[in-house]
Amino acid sequence: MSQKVRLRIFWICAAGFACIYFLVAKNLPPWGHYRGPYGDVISSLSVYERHATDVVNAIDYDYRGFDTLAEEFILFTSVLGVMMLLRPPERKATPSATAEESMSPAVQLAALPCFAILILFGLYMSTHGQLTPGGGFQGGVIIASAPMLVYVAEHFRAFKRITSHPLVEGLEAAGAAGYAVIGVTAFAAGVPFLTNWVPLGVTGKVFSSGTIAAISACVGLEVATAFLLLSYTYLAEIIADAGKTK
Amino acid sequence: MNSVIHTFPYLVAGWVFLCGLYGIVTSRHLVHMVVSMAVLQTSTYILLLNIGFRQSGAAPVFADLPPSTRIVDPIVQALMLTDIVVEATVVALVLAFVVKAHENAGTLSPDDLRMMRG
Amino acid sequence: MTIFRMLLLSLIGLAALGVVRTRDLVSQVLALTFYGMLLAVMFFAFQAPDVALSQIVIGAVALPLMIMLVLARMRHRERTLAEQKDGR
Amino acid sequence: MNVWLLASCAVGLCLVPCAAMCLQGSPERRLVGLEMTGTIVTLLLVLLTMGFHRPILMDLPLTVAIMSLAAGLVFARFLEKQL
Repeated sequence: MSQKVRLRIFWICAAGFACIYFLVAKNLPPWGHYRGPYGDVISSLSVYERHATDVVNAIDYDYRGFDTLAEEFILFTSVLGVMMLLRPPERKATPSATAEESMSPAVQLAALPCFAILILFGLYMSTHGQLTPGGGFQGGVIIASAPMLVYVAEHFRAFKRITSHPLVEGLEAAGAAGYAVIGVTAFAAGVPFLTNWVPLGVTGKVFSSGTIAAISACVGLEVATAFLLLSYTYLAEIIADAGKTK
Repeated sequence: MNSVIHTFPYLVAGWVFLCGLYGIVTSRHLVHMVVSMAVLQTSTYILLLNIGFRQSGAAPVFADLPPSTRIVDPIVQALMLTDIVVEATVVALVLAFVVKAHENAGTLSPDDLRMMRG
Repeated sequence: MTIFRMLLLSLIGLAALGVVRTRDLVSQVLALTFYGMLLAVMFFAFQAPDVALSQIVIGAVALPLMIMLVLARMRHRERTLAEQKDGR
Repeated sequence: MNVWLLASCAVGLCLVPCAAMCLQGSPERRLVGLEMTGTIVTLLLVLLTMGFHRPILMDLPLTVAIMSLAAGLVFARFLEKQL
């Protein structure tokens, strides 16, 4: 099929879609006047029932926790898939000091405090998800972006030492398993899977809202290590060659 | 004017969807196609967000609000949170396929990729 | 405020078209980052701070970064292949 | 509508030239536009937070500030060395 024919078919379909979509959009509830009842119910319940002030995270890690468990395993599986597809080539890399060039001292000076701040901020994000906007997913990505700064400011070897450590893979598995294990511990208390059975604490404190905080921290661990593994897998070939050539 | 405002946000979602689709149809490089796919997926966020939005509703964080305040719908926001993370993982996996296709076929134009034909 | 929100939405519509119409890949990644940033502002203005946060970290940083890494890997491979060809 | 929101509308208009920078031209030009966007978005989010009277949401501009610095460094490095 040539480009022209394909584009023509696209325009016809797009026109049809636009007509139908316009009719649908006109009949949706007018913008700004949503009437759905579930949001009101949950927002009036979550502070009393779960002692969590961030309703979105209370939904994600508690009311809809089983869904999020599946979502976390989607992440786990896709990282597994990427690592299997792009397995680093077996090369005997002999790293030589000359091949590694770091950036200018100015960049290093900017990057290293930034590294510390990113990790600290990521930890804060993933442990305060039940109180303020944030949570495991966001905190995890923030933590995982810190080693990229090492890659930028320092040399490949430092980045490789951080990201290809066997501990990273273990931590990823631990993060993914931790969520399910927290769900299973509910059985010990004699309640169904993923029930929030831990004492809920005082609303507004860090150690409140029971399993929501624990699950958020587990997800943070999983996401951080998953993105570390992803970035290492994508960069593995460049890193291997950088040690070899020159 | 009022009726325009009442449907315009939904129409933007449809517009972004069509933009992403246009990018996918006309793309000549698989990475371009992946980026277009990411744009296409953002249309769902815009639609969900605008459906759950309420005029003069506050953000659903009660840390500094009395619990009876009128807030926007938190359920669609939880859905969007899931959607965003899944988008990232899908893009990661698709990019791995793209790298593999590049290594095996040497080209990334969808028209030249013989191995994609059945 | 409604007018501000509508302007943001129009800007997003424009930016989406701009991202899709860019053919150079590196430029497109940067345009995608801008688009992600814009979406984050929109989410915040529409009272969805959680979603805005994840859009900032994923849509405006992680996603472009992954695409950038893949582009770097493919360029690197092409370059080493070319070098090998020259060496022979 | 209070004075913070009015100010945020004015700052929001500054995103239009950023869009002009980011959506056309060479990669270097776009990167400059992107850095500018990071700064403006930080300011915009601070103003909106104040305008909504929700100081608890101040985490977001903080995130944008940190992440846009980090992302800017990484992008600059990749543009220079790898691409």
